[in-house]
Amino acid sequence: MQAILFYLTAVVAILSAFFVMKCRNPINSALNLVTTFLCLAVFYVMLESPFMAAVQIMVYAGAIMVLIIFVIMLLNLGLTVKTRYTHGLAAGGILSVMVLFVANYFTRAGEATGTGGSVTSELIASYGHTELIGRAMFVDFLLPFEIASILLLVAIVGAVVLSKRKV
Amino acid sequence: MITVNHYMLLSAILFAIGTFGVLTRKNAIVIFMCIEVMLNSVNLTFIALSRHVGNMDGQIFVFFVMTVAAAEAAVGLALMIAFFRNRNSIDVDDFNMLKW
Amino acid sequence: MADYLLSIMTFFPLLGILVLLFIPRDNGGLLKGFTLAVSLITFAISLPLAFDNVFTTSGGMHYREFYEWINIGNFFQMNYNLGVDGISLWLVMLTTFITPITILSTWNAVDKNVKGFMAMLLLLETGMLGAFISLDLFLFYIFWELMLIPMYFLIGIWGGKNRIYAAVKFFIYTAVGSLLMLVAIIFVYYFAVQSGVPMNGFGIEELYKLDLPYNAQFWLFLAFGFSFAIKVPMFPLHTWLPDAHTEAPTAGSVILAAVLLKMGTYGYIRFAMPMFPEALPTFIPFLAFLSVVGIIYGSLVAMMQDDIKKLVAYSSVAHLGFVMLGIFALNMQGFAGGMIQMINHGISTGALFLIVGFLYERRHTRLITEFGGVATKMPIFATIFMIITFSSIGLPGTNGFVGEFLALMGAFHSSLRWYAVFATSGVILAAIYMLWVYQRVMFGKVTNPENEKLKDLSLREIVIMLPLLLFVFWIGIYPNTFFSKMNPAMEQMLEHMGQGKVAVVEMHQPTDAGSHAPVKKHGHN
Amino acid sequence: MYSNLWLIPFFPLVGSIFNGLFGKRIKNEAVIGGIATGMVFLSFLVAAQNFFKLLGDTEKVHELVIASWISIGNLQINWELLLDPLSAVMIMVVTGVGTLIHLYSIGYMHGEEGYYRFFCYMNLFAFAMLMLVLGGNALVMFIGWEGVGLCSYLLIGYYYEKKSASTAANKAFIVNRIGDFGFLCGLLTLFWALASKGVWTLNFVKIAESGHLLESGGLLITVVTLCFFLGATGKSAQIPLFTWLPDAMEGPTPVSALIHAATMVTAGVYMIGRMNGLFAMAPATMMTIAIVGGLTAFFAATIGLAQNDIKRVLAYSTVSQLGYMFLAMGVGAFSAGIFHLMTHAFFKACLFLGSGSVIHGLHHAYHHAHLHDDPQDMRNMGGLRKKMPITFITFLVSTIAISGIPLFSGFFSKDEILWWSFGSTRGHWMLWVLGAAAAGMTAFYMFRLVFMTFFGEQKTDARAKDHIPESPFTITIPLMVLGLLAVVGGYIGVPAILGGANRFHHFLEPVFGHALELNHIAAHGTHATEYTLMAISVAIAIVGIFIAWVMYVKDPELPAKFVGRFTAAHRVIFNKWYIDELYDFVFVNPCKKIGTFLWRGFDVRVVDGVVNGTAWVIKGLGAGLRYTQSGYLYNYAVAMVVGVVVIIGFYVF
Repeated sequence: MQAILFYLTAVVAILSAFFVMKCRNPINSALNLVTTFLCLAVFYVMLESPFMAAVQIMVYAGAIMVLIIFVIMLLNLGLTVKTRYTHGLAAGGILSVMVLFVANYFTRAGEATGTGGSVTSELIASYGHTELIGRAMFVDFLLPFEIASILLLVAIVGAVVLSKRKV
Repeated sequence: MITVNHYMLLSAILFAIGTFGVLTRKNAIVIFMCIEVMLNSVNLTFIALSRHVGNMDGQIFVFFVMTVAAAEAAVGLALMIAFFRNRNSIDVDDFNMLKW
Repeated sequence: MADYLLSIMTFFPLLGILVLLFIPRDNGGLLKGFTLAVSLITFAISLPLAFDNVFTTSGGMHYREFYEWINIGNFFQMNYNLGVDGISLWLVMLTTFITPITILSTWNAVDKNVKGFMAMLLLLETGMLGAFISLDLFLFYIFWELMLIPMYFLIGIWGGKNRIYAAVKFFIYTAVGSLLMLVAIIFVYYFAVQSGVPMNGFGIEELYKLDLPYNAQFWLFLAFGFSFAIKVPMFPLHTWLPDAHTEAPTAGSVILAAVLLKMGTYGYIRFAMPMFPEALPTFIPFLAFLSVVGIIYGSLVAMMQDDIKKLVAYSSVAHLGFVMLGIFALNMQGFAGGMIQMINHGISTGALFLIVGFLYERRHTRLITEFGGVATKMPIFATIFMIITFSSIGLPGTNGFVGEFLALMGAFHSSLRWYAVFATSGVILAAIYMLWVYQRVMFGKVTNPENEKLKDLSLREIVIMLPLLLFVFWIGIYPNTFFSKMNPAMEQMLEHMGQGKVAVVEMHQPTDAGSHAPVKKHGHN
Repeated sequence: MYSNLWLIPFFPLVGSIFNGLFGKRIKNEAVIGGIATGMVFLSFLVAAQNFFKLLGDTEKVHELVIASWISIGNLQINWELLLDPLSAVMIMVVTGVGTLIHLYSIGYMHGEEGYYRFFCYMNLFAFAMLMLVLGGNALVMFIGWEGVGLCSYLLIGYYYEKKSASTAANKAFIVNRIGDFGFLCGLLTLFWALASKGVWTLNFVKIAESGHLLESGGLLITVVTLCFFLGATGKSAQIPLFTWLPDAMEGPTPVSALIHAATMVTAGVYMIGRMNGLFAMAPATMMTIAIVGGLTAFFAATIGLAQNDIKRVLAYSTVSQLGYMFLAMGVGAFSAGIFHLMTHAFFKACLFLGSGSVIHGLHHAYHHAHLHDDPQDMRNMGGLRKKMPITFITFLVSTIAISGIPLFSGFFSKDEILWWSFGSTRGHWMLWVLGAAAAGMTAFYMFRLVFMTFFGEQKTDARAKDHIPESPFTITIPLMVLGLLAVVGGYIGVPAILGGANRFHHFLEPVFGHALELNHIAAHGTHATEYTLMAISVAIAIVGIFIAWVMYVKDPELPAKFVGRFTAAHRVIFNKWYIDELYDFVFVNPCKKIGTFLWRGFDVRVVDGVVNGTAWVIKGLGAGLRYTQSGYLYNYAVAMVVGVVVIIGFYVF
């Protein structure tokens, strides 16, 4: 049963990713991107990490996509697309196939070792996924967390400086 | 039964599509979105493996990927707006100010 | 005072430059006068060297100065190690003797930024002097590179039409060579340290005592030899010389011909040959062949030149072929011939370039076809030019002959007998091209109207030529003043090379003339 | 006793330096000429004093070391002079004939603008020749050897405005230089050979002593002597290298007389005489010398038949007479060779000076009549015996002497040579035939010259016909003295067979005797054969004179008819067998072509090609790399992805 769900969402994800890349009009590709994010959220749920799915939807689908659509609307890009909207198809195609092949082979090569980790599905069920993430984030990865916050600050300042008309 | 390899294959496909998009599209925003697709495929791998391995590091890392993606989105879009203002187009071919 | 003489002599021109900078730029006369004074004082400082006959007795280094300079534990050590012996004595004197003459010769030849020109000349003199007296390999390398810079500017700024090409070519050609040498120097030092020999610096004495394995010596000699061969210039690597000479101003090409070319040959004698004696037998036939080819090739090509300066440049390729042939003969006569020919070449070719300079100053052209019948208009110039032509051909009684004859005699004695026979043909070719150019320039009727108003040499120009003529005849008629100071040093050098397991052709004077003295030990190849 | 030997070369040197430096200012011809001639005369006096002292002295060889020249290690060469009978004879000839010619040229060169320059060079020549003759070791001789080459270059190129003069001067010096190449090679090989035997010397006396170290007849001694002989051919204008002498007539006539007749060209003969010890030990070389000498004698005589320029005829006769001297040296008749050298110096100098006075007279006449005919061309001379009686008489006497008519000097020396070429152990009858034929031709063309210039009706231009004066006394006195010597000169060497004491031969005995005995060279044959040969040679000479008389006096059209019938032969002879063109074709032009090829082709294209090539390659590389920075974003993206793929791929596979 779970397998059917997996394959279904996988197909939807791949198709929507493909259309993100294929549609001529950026709005359509933006919407397709949203569907991709949703599919991914479903995958996260299947992987017993519901918190991640929620965060995924909130951050990606909610924040970033809205920002992108906002920018598309702001710049009124819709119809101005020129006839030839792609270039270097041959090179891009070959390269992406090679990337696919390499990435796939890469994952195949090594056997995913280290299965004996402490976090098992029963543990998640007992404590709840959010608590586990919270514990991990604020205990083991506290410093990276702080650095991430600084990164965001920098990004904000950068965005402001770049988009102001005259400093 | 769904194993880790399935997820790996799926994210590889997504990643490849994202690369293809980045390499071939001329519209900056669409390139931007394809990059997002690539990032998400990586997130998927992270989580799949973290579940498969059984510790939380993978998922934490996904958080950091997301922060980076957000920061990048902010700055990237600001750039595009600035760029659009003086070149009146978002076409990648017009970005050739870097010529030596 | 005596033990600081060398340092004072070398760095006095630098002091001169310092003071020169304060003289106002537009006051040309004072600039030139001051530089002339500086170079004359340097000559005066170097005079006691020439008259001190300690050289006639012992062949070793004199006027030694030794101070520790850079010392990084046993990893790298270099010291300020100066000294002069019979071999480098006359080259030092030649440098200090030629520089005042060159400065005097550019009295009104150079007008744009005279200060820079004069500073370059003095810097060049310091470089040359330093190179001749430094006994530390690294110090030698520093002065060797220092010389390139002023020469590059002399050709590059005050040169002829395509001076940039010539200057760049000159610089890169020599730099490539010297970089190879740098690698070799470092390898030698590293090899010495690594094989546990206590080395304090790059002093030549220690390096001579080093006993490197044969194939190391082979490659090191190749590196040193290649770099010096460019400078000499030996046959295939000579193409920078004609370009550098035709584009260089008169003063530049006089110094280039008189002293800079001797760096190569001096390098062979001082560094390449004594440090790697075992590699000598394998290289000598090849290098001797190159020098003989250089002689014949240089003369043949010189014959067909239409530009006098290029002709003289190719002729110096031929002259230096004799020098190298003499040195590679590895016996007393060959060495003496090579050494004295170096000085002769400095004098006669330097004088030839001055003569071309006089013509260039008057007519601003160097093409032979432009001249003709100059002898009728400039008789004094004609006589001086004739004497110098015959000195460069090597007429007996002038300096050229002594050098060439001894070099050939030396070559005849060693295993290079057949090379010497072909080299002797160079004597004919030299006569052909020199006399042919002399005839086309000086004899015949005055065809070109501009030659009508040529005025003869001014007093200044005669004063320049007189000392050179003096030495042309002095070396020709009584060269012993020079040989007496060279002999001990050369004997010592040959013995050293002799010990290097090279069967040098020893000449032993038989006790009584009649008896059949044991036949000489032939070179083993 | 002989300490003042060094004065002999010293005087002319002082004269030359004085004239060279102050001549231009003095301007007065008499003073310049006087000093120059005086200096040579002084050295003549010293030479005579030494000569007569040596005559009486028992010890024949004297060496005088002036100073050390080169001393390196165990090589010791110094400035040293050597006086022995051979060099005594030579210094007498050089200074004697030299003084007369200097006196002659005071009058002859009157009015020339480079007057001081001429005498400066003439004195310098005298100095160089005396150094050559008195040289104690091979190097000092070599200084004189090249010094005379230099002076002949300067004097031939005296009229340097004339392009032909300067080209002739160049040619002379370069051909001499080729000879010097041979001399140098011989010198070096000799020195190396002796040094390998332990004897370190270039001194002639020591060379003679240690000659036995080299095994006689061996390859080494032959190579050494052949090289020296090449040097001699260069200097004395023998077969391979004689082309420069006829062109050397461009110089003023006294120059031709002194340098190209009496002294310089005999240097080669003297050198062989000086090293007779070595030459005697190499029969192969002696034979080559004899053959080359004989061929040159015959060959030059044929060319002399057809020349019209008075000085060219004399030049070819000099080459031919030198051929005789080398023939003598080749067959071992050293003293006869030197004797012929001496007599030849007298009558050839007289002939040249006589021709000079004729040219001077004609030049004066043409100048007077403002004509520009060639004063040297015999075709517009004739009947001058009435106009220039003294010149005529001296000229006639010398012509008789050179033709080998008995009672005159030429006969004794030439006949001695012919006899030795037949009778000597090293001789061969073919050589005698060559010599005799050459003698006949010499008689013919010499008398042709006399008849064309002095007999027959006057062919000079009408206007200038009666303005030909007899030359002033400064010219005629030397002519008379030389004419006298041409006649008397022979008597000091009258051969034993004609009842003479042959004092000349005995005088030179100490120099040549030892070598001849050691290698047992001698001329033997019955008196009868000697007489018959002598008679034959005199008969040939008289026949030659008779033919000349018939063709040029009795019936002047005959030569034209002759030329008509043998046009081809005449043209070949007239153009000097096309030797000059041959040398140009074989040596000169190829040298030039090789030179240009090496320069344009090799130097510029190959070597510079390599150098500029590397520069071009590097520049090309730079330009190529520049395109990678195209500025388009996607190029960079592609590059990045390629990088990623390659790296991961590398690790995975």
